[in-house]
Amino acid sequence: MSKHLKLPEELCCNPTPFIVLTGLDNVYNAVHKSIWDAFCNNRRNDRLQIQFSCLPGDHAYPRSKTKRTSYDWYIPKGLLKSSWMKKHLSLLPSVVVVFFELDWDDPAWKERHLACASRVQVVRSSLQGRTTKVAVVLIQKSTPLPPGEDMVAAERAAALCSACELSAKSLFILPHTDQLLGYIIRLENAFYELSQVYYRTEARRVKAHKEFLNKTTHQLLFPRHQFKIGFFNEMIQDPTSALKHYRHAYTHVHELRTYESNNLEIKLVGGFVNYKICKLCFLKLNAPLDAITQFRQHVEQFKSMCGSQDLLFEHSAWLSHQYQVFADLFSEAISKGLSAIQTQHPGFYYNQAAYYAKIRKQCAQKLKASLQDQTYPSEDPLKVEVLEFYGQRPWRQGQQRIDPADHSKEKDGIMALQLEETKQDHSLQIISLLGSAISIFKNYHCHRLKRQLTVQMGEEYYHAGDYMKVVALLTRATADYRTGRCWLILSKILWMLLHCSYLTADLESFLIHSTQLLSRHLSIPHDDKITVQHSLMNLLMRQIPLPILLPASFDHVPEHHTSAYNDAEEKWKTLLSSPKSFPVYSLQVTDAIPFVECKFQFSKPQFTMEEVIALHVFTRVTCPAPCKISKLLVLLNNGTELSVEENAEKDAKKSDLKQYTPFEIKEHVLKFLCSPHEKQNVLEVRQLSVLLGSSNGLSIDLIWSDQFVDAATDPKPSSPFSMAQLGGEKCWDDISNITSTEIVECPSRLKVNILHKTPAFVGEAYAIDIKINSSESNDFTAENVTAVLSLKQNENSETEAHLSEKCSDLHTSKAKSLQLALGNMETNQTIERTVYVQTTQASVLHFSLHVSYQMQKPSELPKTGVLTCTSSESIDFAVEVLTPFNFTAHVTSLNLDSVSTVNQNQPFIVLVNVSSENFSPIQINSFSLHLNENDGFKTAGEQSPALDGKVLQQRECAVGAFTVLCDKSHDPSTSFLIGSCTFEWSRFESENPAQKVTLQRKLPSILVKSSPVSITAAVPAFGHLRQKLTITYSLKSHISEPQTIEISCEGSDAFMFSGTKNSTGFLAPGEAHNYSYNFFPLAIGYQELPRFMVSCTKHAEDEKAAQKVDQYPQNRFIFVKP
Amino acid sequence: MSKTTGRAFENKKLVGELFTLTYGALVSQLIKDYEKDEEVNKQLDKMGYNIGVRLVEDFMARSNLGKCQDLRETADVIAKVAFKMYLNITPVVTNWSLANDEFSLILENNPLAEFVELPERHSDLNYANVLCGAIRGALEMLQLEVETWFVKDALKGDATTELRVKFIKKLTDALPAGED
Amino acid sequence: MTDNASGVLFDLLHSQLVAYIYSTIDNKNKGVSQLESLGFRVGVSLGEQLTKDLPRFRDELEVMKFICRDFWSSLYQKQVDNLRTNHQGVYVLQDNAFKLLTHISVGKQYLDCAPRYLALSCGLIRGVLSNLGVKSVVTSEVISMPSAKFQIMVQRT
Amino acid sequence: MAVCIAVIAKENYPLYIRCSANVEDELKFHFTVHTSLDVVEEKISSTGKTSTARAPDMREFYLGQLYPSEDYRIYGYVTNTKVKFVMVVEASNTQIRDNDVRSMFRRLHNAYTSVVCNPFYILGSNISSKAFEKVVAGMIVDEQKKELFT
Repeated sequence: MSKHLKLPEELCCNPTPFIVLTGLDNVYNAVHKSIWDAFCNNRRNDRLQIQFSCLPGDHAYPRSKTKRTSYDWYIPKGLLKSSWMKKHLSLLPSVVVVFFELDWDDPAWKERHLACASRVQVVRSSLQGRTTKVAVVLIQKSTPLPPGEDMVAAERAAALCSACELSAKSLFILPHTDQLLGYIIRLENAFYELSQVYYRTEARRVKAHKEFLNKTTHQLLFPRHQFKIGFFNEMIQDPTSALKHYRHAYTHVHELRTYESNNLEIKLVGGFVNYKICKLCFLKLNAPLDAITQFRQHVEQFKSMCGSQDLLFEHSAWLSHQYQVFADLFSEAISKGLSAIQTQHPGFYYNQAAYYAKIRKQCAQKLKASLQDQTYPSEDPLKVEVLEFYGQRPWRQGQQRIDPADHSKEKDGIMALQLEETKQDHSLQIISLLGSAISIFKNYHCHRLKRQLTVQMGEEYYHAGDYMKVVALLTRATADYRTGRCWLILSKILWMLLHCSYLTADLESFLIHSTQLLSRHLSIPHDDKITVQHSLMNLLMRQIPLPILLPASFDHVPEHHTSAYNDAEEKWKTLLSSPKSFPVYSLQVTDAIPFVECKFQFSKPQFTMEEVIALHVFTRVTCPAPCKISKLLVLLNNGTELSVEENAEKDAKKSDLKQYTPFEIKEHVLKFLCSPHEKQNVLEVRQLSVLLGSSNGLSIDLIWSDQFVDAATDPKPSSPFSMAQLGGEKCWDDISNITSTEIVECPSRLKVNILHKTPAFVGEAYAIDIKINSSESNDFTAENVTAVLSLKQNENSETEAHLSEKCSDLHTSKAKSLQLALGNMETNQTIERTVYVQTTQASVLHFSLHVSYQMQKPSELPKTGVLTCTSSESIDFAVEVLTPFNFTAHVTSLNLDSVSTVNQNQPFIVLVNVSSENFSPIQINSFSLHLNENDGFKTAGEQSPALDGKVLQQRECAVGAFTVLCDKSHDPSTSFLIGSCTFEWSRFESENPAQKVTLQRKLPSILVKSSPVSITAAVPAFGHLRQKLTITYSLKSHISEPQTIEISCEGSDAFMFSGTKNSTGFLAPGEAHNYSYNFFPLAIGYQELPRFMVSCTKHAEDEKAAQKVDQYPQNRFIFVKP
Repeated sequence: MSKTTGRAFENKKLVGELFTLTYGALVSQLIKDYEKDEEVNKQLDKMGYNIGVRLVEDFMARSNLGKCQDLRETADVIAKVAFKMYLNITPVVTNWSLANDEFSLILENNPLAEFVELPERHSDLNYANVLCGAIRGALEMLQLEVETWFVKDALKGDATTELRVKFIKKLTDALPAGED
Repeated sequence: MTDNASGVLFDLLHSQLVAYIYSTIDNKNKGVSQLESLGFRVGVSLGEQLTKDLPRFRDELEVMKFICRDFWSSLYQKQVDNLRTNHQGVYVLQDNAFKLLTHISVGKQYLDCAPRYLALSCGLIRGVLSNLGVKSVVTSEVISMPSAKFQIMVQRT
Repeated sequence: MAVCIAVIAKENYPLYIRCSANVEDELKFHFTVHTSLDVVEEKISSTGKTSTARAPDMREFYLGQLYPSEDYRIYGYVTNTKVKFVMVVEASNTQIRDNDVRSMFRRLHNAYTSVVCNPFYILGSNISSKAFEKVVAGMIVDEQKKELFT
């Protein structure tokens, strides 16, 4: 920044009251030193804003001009004196304090107080014509008494005041005690008061001039005065009124008539005032919006005031500076707690500053050309010891006329400025401005804006000739614009990048960026693209690339640039000629847009293992000229690598890799087989890479990986399409990637059928025949065929079932599943196996049969040998298990009426009933009873023919009757199990003898009553009316004791009878008696015989035991025929 | 969910839009499936025929019109009633042949093509060919055999869209079943 | 039966479309997915059309409500009868008399061919949603004609 | 009238950019459009929160002016489908009011909708529709661009 445009620091600093302390000897006098230090050292913020300085008592202050009585003949020579602010800040004090050591009780009071007075005099005289306040401070050793008590003090103080012509208010006592700081602060406040008074009067004085001014001649004075007032108000720390006056000043500046010669002066001062206004708004009055609007107007009003065409650069330099300064203020305000927003923050202003800096540079560059052979004027028109007015030209100070007096001087001056300008390092300024802008944008979610600035920065570095930096910066920027698909921008950046990569001979960056710049998306003139491609191709063949030139439109080449080309060529030469071999540079396509494009599709969504999998790879190049691809490599998720080599002449199809004509779609079909362990897997493309260049030269590997999904909104993969269908021409976009396919087993070519005659019966060894027939085509051997039959039982079912291959060892086996290794099978060979299952309960058994095998096949691909593929199938089937027949058994009396109680020793009948519900006939091979002898059950008399050998067809039933008696006496209340019976049965005419099944069943239980005597009678089936029939009741004793028996036979209407009606007898153990009766039926039909009753009394020692038991014969009825 | 209706939509128009858009989807599908535009045209015509065949019944139900006396009347009914009813436009009937057996329907704007811009590579496509089929099918149900084709198509840069209908013969035999 | 004339026209076109698609493809599910993606494309367009005059949606639920009311009523002349959500991105829309089913005979016997008449609509919904920034999977279910259930599963990424 | 009009896809890449014929470096506007997205995104993201005390107009498509620039005014508009329209107007051009901009955007929006409805339009691809071009052409100024500082 040329310094004459910069804001002077006297403007930028915070104006503070200026106060001078005299009479302090800081060097030799410790006391004074401590006082001085107390004033100016470690002033914390709570202390007042004061500028102290310590001067000798006889210091000469700036002389005051003789006050003019009227302005009539006064013509101001400029707007703002460059000395004025400095003067009031650091030269002309508002207060001068005279320090003097004098105690009230000083012995030499008389002389001393006069000396003091003279000191004051000296000061006064040096402030001739100033309204500067003078104050006296007496440094005293002793602490003063409270006022009013020390008469001497009062009286002497008065004396001193009069001697010094000092008002009592201006006389201070500074007892030098330990509370020094306290006293100092009090003094400070007092001084501050005085200074305020001073500056107020000053301000008022300046204001007073107004009356004398007239608009014609004194225009310049209006802004000047307002500025001064504003400034004084700042001194007083009264920002509000300061702002008011600065605003006035600002408007006045604008009222000034401007012409080329005063253009700069006005702009500069205008800038000053604007600065003051913005600063106050931002930092003192917390009115950021006012500041911003003020600045906006400021720029608006001055933007067009560009002054002389020869000094255009100056204007933009000034503008740039205005922005920068404002941005600085803005940032300062923010650092002080102001909060900015995304769309209103310093970043924008720094950016604008940079923008004008650029324009300035452009102007400067235009100048350069014109100033080629100009020399700097002999006597420097810019040289001047002091410039009286801000913004005036050194060679014509104080002149206020429209056209410069001395034209040659003017020319020299301007040229001097121009030459100065050309020396400036503009890029550096621009870069730093951009830098600050970027750092601010970062904080306000403006990454895109930030990016743009980064790019601009890069360009600036380019102009500065720092090509490395360019590459570094721009490379970072590319990503955003690629993802944002801002092709135009990206083209420009990449071009620049490539250009710089060339100049810096940055091999990798050159390769990477050229591959992208050649992409169809990026638009640079066709010829340039051709050049780029040539360069790339050269490079791949390890030859020097052609120089990459930027578009003519682009800002003209810096002078050091031409040389750069030559250096570059050298660099390349050395780099490429070096013996070292270069790595393969790889480029992830996810973060690049190369000129090679790839898509691929599996031809089917599903392949069987024996099938040849076809992966179609579509590629095309979008570079302007034909080019070649040396290798195409696909990596699958199972690790398989498939490649298409350029130099693979064995396959005609592959050789066409060689040449790609632009935009022609090439299809490579990669055929391959997958290994057996791939079954039921999803096969997908993991990575595809295209190798450009040669292994001996240089090469780039373009890598497509992770997601291949197109940007299309519809995620669904569309149906695969064939080149045939599109007849060669088809828009590339219609091809969509199908990156995965499923590998499944080959379909099984074994015929499996299962034969069994359901239902199965409980307990039998049920045969299941498995019949497998191989129909595998053109006599391949189905190798190690295995069939696994397994019972599918839900764990909670308690049905006890198990399998075996031999029914003999069924009972031992507990197998729930059987594996049958069937070995190899030739085509059309058939294997049969029988498996037996046995279960103990009626239920339904579910089976699954899984047959699997392998086979070796010569693949359909040449030179791939045989491949092993497996196939399998499983069949589920169910078997119903039934009980073979229903078994029932019950007890009846001899004449077959069913009973639940039997008498001891009295025979009864057990009926066994077997019935079959099933359609398959069943043979009962043998049947046997097992009576419960321990409880005294035994067979009685002859048995009915057993069930042996009976064959039951469906719904047939067989009955066996067995007479049984129980000869043991039992507790009549509990029932006893008669016994059990066992069947041995088999399916009728079952060829398999081993399939006999034995089955045991329980017989019912009954109650058994014991009796002392048994009565039996042979009663005929019927009698005839009035025909005698004889019935003999035979009594038999069953007990070991003798017993008395009374028999009786009651008469009845239906019969007449003869025989003992009543008799008492004696029955010895085991003895039997017979009583015969002759009955004559008198009525017909079913009649009750005259009741025969026996009551027997056991003979026992004690009477109690002798109980009486009544008994009746079993059958007491008879049918009487007429 | 609450039953308060959202903003009022002109359902008729929107159903029309749904129709237009769906038709568009259909056409682009056909273009995917067939190489030649001619085949696409054929397909569209066929579908149009099927639609026409079924539409007649609905048409009769809505507009209880008697039998038309002559082709001129038929033409008017097609233009003023049918097109109005289903596509909400009224084409102009004109360009009668001397024999009065051939006329044109001029569609100043074609609802089917509301948003369509034909790509160059489909210059042979008769985008709205379904209309031809529909008319043919419908008339066939009324024992009129006709031919219909596009003479002009706004999509191809013509000022208007012109549909030509040519009467072939009266069908006496029983209605042919719509080819499915 | 469908109420307005253009409605009839659409029904006829739709059934022609379904018929055509099924005539071209080999297996059923493919037909459904084809119709679905046709519908998607149309849905995207409709999404653009129908939301042109509505205020910007704040959230997903507003979008769903839009589907159930404006979208539905403008396409099928009625609102969805019931919208349920598990607040984890699953929404179930129920239409007790879905227009495109009303002309297929009511009852159970044609249930198996119902999916093909809903496929397009599934696509429509998915299309609209995706255009409104809600990526989803839309499936349909018919228990008894003509009522249809559409399930929207939002894909959170 | 606008000097530059752009349509940005929901994924934030340009579907269409058209600058006034006599703009000397189109690139600048590509940058302008691109950078304006920063602000657009910010504004959109704040829409979600409107359920709080935010003003209802946050639900309007029209986003108003995006960010300050010396010599241009940049307006933004976002549809329910998150498609953005950006319009650049010369700052000097004062006769154009907020409402004019609104209605211009509205017309753009309609035109864009028809583009999407064209069955031959591939979703997400650049806009090359003649109809659309025509609408845009009606909004772009072609009067000579002013020199700086004059």
